[in-house]
Amino acid sequence: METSGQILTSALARRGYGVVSDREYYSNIVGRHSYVHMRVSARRIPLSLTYPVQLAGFLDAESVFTHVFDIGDGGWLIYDTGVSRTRITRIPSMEPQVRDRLLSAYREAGIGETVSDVVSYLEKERSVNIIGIDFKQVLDGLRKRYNLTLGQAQRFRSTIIFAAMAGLLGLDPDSVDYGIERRFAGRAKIVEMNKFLSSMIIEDVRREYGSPLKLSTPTIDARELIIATGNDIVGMGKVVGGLRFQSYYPITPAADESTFLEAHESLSVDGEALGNILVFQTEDEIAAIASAIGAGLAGARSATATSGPGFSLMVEALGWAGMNEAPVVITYYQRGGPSTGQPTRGSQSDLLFTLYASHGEFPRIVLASGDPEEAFYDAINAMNYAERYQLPVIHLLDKFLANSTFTVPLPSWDRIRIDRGKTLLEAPRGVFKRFDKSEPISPRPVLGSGAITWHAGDEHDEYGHITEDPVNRIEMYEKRMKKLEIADSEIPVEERARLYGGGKDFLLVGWGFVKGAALEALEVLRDRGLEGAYLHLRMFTPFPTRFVGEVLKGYDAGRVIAVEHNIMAQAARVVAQNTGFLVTRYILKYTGRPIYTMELVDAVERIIEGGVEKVVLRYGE
Amino acid sequence: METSGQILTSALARRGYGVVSDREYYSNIVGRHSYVHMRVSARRIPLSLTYPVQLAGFLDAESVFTHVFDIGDGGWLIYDTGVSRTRITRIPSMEPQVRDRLLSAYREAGIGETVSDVVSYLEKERSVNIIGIDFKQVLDGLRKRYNLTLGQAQRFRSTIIFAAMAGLLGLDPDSVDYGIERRFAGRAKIVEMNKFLSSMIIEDVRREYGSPLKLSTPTIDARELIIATGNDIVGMGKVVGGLRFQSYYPITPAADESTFLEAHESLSVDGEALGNILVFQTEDEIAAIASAIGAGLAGARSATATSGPGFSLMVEALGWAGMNEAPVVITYYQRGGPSTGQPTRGSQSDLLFTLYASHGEFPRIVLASGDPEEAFYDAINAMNYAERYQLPVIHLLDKFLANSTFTVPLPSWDRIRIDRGKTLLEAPRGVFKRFDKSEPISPRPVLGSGAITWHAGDEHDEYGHITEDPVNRIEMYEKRMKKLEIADSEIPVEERARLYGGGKDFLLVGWGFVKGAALEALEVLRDRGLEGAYLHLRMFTPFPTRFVGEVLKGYDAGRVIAVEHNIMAQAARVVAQNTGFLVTRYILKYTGRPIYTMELVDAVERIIEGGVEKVVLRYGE
Amino acid sequence: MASSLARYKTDVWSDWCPGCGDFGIVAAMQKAFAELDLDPAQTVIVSGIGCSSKTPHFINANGVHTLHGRAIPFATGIKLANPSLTVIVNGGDGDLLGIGAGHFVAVGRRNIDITVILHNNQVYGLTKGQASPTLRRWEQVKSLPRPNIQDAVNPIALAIASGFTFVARGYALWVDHLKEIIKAAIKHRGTALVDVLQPCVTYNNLYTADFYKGRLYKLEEEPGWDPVVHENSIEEVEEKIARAWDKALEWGNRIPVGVFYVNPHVETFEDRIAKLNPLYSESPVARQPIAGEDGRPLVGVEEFKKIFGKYIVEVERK
Amino acid sequence: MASSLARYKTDVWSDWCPGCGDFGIVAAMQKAFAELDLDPAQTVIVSGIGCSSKTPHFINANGVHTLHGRAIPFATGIKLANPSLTVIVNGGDGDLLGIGAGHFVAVGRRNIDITVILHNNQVYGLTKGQASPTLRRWEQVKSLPRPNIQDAVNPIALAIASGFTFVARGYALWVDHLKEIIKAAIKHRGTALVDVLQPCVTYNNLYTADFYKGRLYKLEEEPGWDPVVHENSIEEVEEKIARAWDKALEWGNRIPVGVFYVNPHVETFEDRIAKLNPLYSESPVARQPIAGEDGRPLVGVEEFKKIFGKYIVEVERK
Ligand SMILES: Cc1ncc(C[n+]2csc(CCOP(=O)(O)OP(=O)(O)O)c2C)c(N)n1
Ligand SMILES: Cc1ncc(C[n+]2csc(CCOP(=O)(O)OP(=O)(O)O)c2C)c(N)n1
Ligand code: SF4
Ligand code: SF4
Ligand SMILES: [Mg+2]
Ligand SMILES: [Mg+2]
Repeated sequence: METSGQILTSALARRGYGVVSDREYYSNIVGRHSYVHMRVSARRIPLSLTYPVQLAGFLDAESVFTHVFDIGDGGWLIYDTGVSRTRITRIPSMEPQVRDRLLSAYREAGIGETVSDVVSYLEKERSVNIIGIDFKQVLDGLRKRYNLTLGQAQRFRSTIIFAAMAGLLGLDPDSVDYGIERRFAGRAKIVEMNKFLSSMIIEDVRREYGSPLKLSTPTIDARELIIATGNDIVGMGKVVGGLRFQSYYPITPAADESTFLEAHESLSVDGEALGNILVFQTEDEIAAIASAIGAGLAGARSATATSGPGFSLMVEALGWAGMNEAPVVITYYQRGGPSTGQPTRGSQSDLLFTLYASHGEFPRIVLASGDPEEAFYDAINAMNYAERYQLPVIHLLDKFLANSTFTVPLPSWDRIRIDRGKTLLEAPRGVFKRFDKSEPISPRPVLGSGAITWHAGDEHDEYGHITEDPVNRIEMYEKRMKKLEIADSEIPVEERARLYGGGKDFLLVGWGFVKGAALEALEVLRDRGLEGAYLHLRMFTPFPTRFVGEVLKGYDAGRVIAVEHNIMAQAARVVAQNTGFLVTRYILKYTGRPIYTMELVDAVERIIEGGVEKVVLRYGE
Repeated sequence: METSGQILTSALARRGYGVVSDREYYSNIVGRHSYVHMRVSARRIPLSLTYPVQLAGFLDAESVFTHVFDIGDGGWLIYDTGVSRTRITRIPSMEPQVRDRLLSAYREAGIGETVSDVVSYLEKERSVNIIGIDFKQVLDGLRKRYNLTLGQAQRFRSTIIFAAMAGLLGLDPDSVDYGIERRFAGRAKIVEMNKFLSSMIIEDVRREYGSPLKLSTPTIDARELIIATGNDIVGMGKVVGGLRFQSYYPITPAADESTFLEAHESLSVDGEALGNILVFQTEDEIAAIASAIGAGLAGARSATATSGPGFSLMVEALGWAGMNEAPVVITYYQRGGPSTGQPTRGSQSDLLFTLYASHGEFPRIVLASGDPEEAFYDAINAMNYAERYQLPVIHLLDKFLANSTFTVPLPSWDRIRIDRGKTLLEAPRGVFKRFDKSEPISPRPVLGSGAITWHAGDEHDEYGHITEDPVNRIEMYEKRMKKLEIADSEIPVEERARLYGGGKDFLLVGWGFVKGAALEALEVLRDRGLEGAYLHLRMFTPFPTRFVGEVLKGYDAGRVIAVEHNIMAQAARVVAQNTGFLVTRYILKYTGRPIYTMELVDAVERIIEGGVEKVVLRYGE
Repeated sequence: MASSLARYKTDVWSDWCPGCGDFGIVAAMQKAFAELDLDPAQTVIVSGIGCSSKTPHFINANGVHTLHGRAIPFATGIKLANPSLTVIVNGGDGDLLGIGAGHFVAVGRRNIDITVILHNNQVYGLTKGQASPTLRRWEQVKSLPRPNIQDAVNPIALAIASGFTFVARGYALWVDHLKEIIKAAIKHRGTALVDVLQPCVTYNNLYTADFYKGRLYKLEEEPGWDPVVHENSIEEVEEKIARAWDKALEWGNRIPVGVFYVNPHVETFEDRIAKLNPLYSESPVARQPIAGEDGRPLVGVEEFKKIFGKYIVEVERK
Repeated sequence: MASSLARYKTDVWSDWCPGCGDFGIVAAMQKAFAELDLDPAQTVIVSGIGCSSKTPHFINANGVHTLHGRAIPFATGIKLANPSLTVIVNGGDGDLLGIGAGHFVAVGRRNIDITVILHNNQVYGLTKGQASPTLRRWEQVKSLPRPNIQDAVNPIALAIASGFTFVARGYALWVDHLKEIIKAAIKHRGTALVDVLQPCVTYNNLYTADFYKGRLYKLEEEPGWDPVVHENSIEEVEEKIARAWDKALEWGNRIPVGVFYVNPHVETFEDRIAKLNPLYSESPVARQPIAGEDGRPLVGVEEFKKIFGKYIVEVERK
């Protein structure tokens, strides 16, 4: 399904449409159900997802069974008639609980056990338009024409889907060909066969059905669109921001960023290397953070990328960086926890952990991105903060953002600066007071700069030598913590929290990928007569206490709703800790699937109009 | 110095006095300055320390130099006249900062650079009574009598000190002999020489000075006193509570507990083993917690003991225990952080870390002990909670409590019960729903019980098999978190927080070893006309929100003072998060030395009467 | 006294890629269990994280699916708490030799009576095919954007250097041969390694079934091959190790499978503990009573005073 | 071109116990540095946590005193970011072979050009004398409440099994002999282990200076001893390893010190990286510019479009 999504996205972007697509998959390599959930807009870059869908294309029986209730009345369904007689009870990859639940829903809706039962239910009861295609027959034609084996032909199953969809959406064949060329660049034969097959399908579909889902003319103002996942976009930000060392240990959903960087290790422009990034696969996450800190001490901008289990192992070294005022960035992709949890599903359940991870007290910056644009700039800012304030920076993302594919306009270079603070690549020869107490932020000669410096995880003096003297202890402790106050005074509040909308009927408080759904929900609710606002939190330490406190003052407690992908309403707890404001209304989701606009809208109404205190969202398989 | 402290403590306890002694030492084996700071009471078991001291005994020049300002006017000083001419500038083991600071203080006070300068300052300016003893001469006598080498005789330096002290305190020789016998049990010759030397010194001192510091008749009502450190007492609690497996990796200040348990591995009573404890030294802390969890799954009551750096490594497995509803106790001795920090000094800077450690969300219980009695019962309760609620329990202690020696009355067995909850050592043969969802707490057959069970760090179904089904996800997530609500409703509030005193002039909010100083400060302040109260927090999750909220309602914000051994006022943040009450007054100490009563008293006065908002304490070398 | 294979099967669907070598390993384990007539309730399979670590869910015996790299320390706690259990560890090459290498070395130092089955597919399967610690330098399996620049660790050599007392290698697709090795490993008293060459059909396009075909040979079929230390003299140990090590370095056209080294003379950790604490061998700590019927602790006030006598001072007022 | 010893001394007081073997190691390092004329500003000593890990504070060169067990990965990051630095790791036996064993194995797989100096005192010194991974089974040094029940790890054997290309052993009290070994280790291109037998006068009452006296002998004085792989044939490597391994197992009445194994033919990790990325050997990543004078990134919009061309779609409205 990924291939279909990619080709459609390219084709749509080529014509100026905005696209977002979420990828949902099991922690498994082959054989479990996975799907792509897309949203297309002619007016703007979409950043959220919703149900029901208007158009569904299924490659196999399991998909039909699983998503029967996700298709809107009067929508369109494309499927393989070859699986019509398959029974839901005969899908070994379907989890027993899912099967049981679906079966009972089927019973209630009066649906039988086969794919054709499902299809006819959709057609009759839900007026869905059905496009049944005999995949085998189509592929047999292809096999004959190109002399393919059965296995080779099977790879073109997804072509049938995206072509049929393109037909229904009224996409021109050129744009689809463009998508195919992009996807299979350099593989001429595959491109040719795909083009052949897709143009045939597009024509067939168009002949028979017209273009019932024809998109309106796009009005998005962009001459170029980047098509990339959140992982890629963070990688791009790191490249622009001057990353020179990235360590990692493979983990979902973070590893894709490092693979992306590995593919761009030598920053080649017109055949010449501008620089190079060392991407280093370590033996574990402890080595990943330790080597990244080491590289930073030597003067390389350095980072590591990981997810929950990996970060849990990095906690000790995080404190070393804090104690030694060593810059390091940890790009942290949240997935479903606790423990191994739901490795390929999303969550926002690691915020409080990152704020207090590691024993003892030291300054750190924790920031979280809500959309690809924020992710790009945050990736750069994170490295700037790390070097300017000489501390570890944790850049939080969630799997929703990381593994979704977006169409993103080119960033604006005006806003981008590299700030290395008091880093000294060259320093006077000889012993140097690395931890000079005269200012909270001391000049930082790197190893090899000419200076001789010491570092120690023990409490140390200005030279980095161990001392247990209580007076030095107080001074050094306060020196380090003071940097957080400086960061608080220097980093603009607008980059740390933002209020969208000004309606007083309700205030949503959220962070990360919640942003997209929240902003769209504001609009939908406004149309329904509820004027609200969304407070988007981006930096959790130093926390923009005053600004947030001011915003909250404008609302009754009963109208302030935390919207988060966790059970504890973690960001709301951070708000309480800093402002004393106790949030008492919650919309929470922790199934690992993203918050969809329609369920958010509905939940807000239930709280504001229905007097409910907490809504736990559950849409999505 | 430790030997002196131990012998004096035994002698005093023998006569029914209460003693507490704090041990301050560098992260070093031999050669750095260390000292013992004692408090003796005839009226009750002392739980806090204060300055100035009335009686000081110094073994070497560095001690004299370091503690000159710690002795009260009119107090007593015992020292070795052999070091009289030593200069402060000639002590290599003294840290340069300490020396510089002392030198400038000396200059201000008009003290010269030698030990005799210091002594004569004390004598003349501070009317301290000086007892100079020529150690060499005394030891020469001993050498002759017992035919000792120089090195052997040196070991009796501390005898001179404790004997002289005993003399001044008016302790009878029998009690001192008792102390000697206890300390050197089984080493007859050493006992004999110690007795000989000490009785001689006691007599000399008494002859010359009388018993100027004679203690009043003890009124403490105890027929037996345990003399033990906090580490030992927790070990005793674990033994009584049924511990059967303890894993550890050496770390200060936790390791002493495991060494204590190792010495009691076979629980022998009258030569017969009641049971045995397996104490297992692992390759690292990851293996320590993993093996403890494993042993718990097999049915052994299990625990591990560690400090900050070790706990930082345990974080990932902590989440596994949470996810798998596996009982495990982590006894956590806080020391100075961050990172290696101040390994042998105390702190309370890991509270927020323990509350949120590990990615994702799961229930845990975090409790903290404030004195030896609490530590004993908490050690037992921690194991009960772990098995009853099937979750990880973190038992927080601080180095102050761990490494201080106390005289403690025997605990009361009436209060002690072993509660294994739904643990099944025997279960029906065959596949068993380990995570039965019908109740939040499911029956827990152990491995080998006859049942067949599965566990997984991934989200799982009732059998422990992996599933990513969203509905199961919600149910299991809520099942686990629900256990915290049950614990909240079952564990008595009195065991989680307690209000001491009812005065309305101020409210101190503290935890851990702060308790002793706070309770004493209440009394001192009452005498000075300020009637206050102390809110002692013992359990941080489930937090006694209602009770704490009620208490806080009784005070203006300006009268509520957080008293903690950290810089962030961590417990106060937990209070804010749960109750919305923002503490705005602070008394904090983070030098690694304990809070002394007199500085706490003074700080409270400055805040309540002087309008100061925050006082950072700094007494002690 | 073999029991039926069905006894060791669960109804959980194996979501491995069709053709994955892991199926062979599960089959060999089930057969070995059946032939040894293991009691599923007294058997515990402990795994880390990875494709391979899903193994316990497919075998009807207690399963503890732990953390990446940590199966050995979890298994250690289980076994030490109750030595009467049969404990088997399954893990990937990334799991046991990358992130878990420290525990691998440590368990060798103890010779705990567990069996470690290493699913050696030269890749990180579950995270999509990165190089694992057994992939050799300059090799490039298909997901790698560039060739591997780390050297391979040699599981056999590392196990011997770490003190494992039973070291063998099997092949996932030779199920019956592997079964015999697993049986011997389980029966061996001490820490046993079974390094299993396991084709990963999705990500490892170098070490495929085709590659192994014709290259593998059985040590036991080599004339004079005897991996067992019989006399336990230092010389014999050294000689057996040297021979095993030689075989361990063989790779390429001829790749040995079979048993490389066995030393049955090293005390197990459990025996060492029992030497210090005789009660341990009678009564596993996991099964000892700790309280009376009424919930009162076994260690009452009288026992307490005896156990901790030297910490207690009787107050004697004068 | 030797420089003066004083150049490598700091004025920090060494708070080791009087008589500790660590003093000898520092002295040998300082002498080696002087004879090699190392630039203190281009030299980095990285240590873990333990008595031994205080070493960097007493030597005038950059010092990075890290975390227990993690010196190797910190050193790895430093060296890889700037390969022109001379990087030396000092750590205890607990540090490098207990908690840090996984990194010890991993660095061998890379052959990074660093020198690892192992302070082997058979105890955990700084935490008061518990058994370390090099203490042998049933030995009981004085702080132990009962004899040690873990087997010792053999640092020489483990290093060879892990891929170290220079493996030697010295004795802390033979300062000049140790100095020569350290010099050779630093000069060697690749990962080097110097296992130093280091008496802990406070906690190790078994392996004292007295114990070592008369037992130690120098490998280089053995007739025909040649630890170097000259031709780099598989046979020669195997043979040298086998001989080194034999020597590694010697302990008791005769204990060898000197160089056990050297293979200068294995590419370093740095060379491997440079093969894939030629710029790396010219310009360490730590020293490359990343921004212009004005703080604008080196990768501007035009460079961005070229580097990430395949992610960018030019919108073509129809
Ligand atoms: C601490 C931690 N880091 C990373 C991961 C991600 N992860 C899951 S499986 C895996 C590697 C699997 O490789 P291997 O152990 O060889 O097993 P295989 O899948 O090949 O059987 C990794 C790195 C994790 N789960 N936990
Ligand atoms: C994660 C962690 N665990 C435990 C410790 C406590 N610790 C400090 S030094 C040390 C062991 C030192 O032994 P070794 O490495 O042999 O060095 P030595 O002191 O003998 O030179 C330990 C366990 C620590 N600092 N960090
Ligand atoms: S990815 Fe490889 S190891 Fe994993 S299930 Fe598929 S074939 Fe097996
Ligand atoms: S404890 Fe041992 S290793 Fe540590 S300084 Fe003292 S003698 Fe040296
Ligand atoms: Mg693998
Ligand atoms: Mg050591």
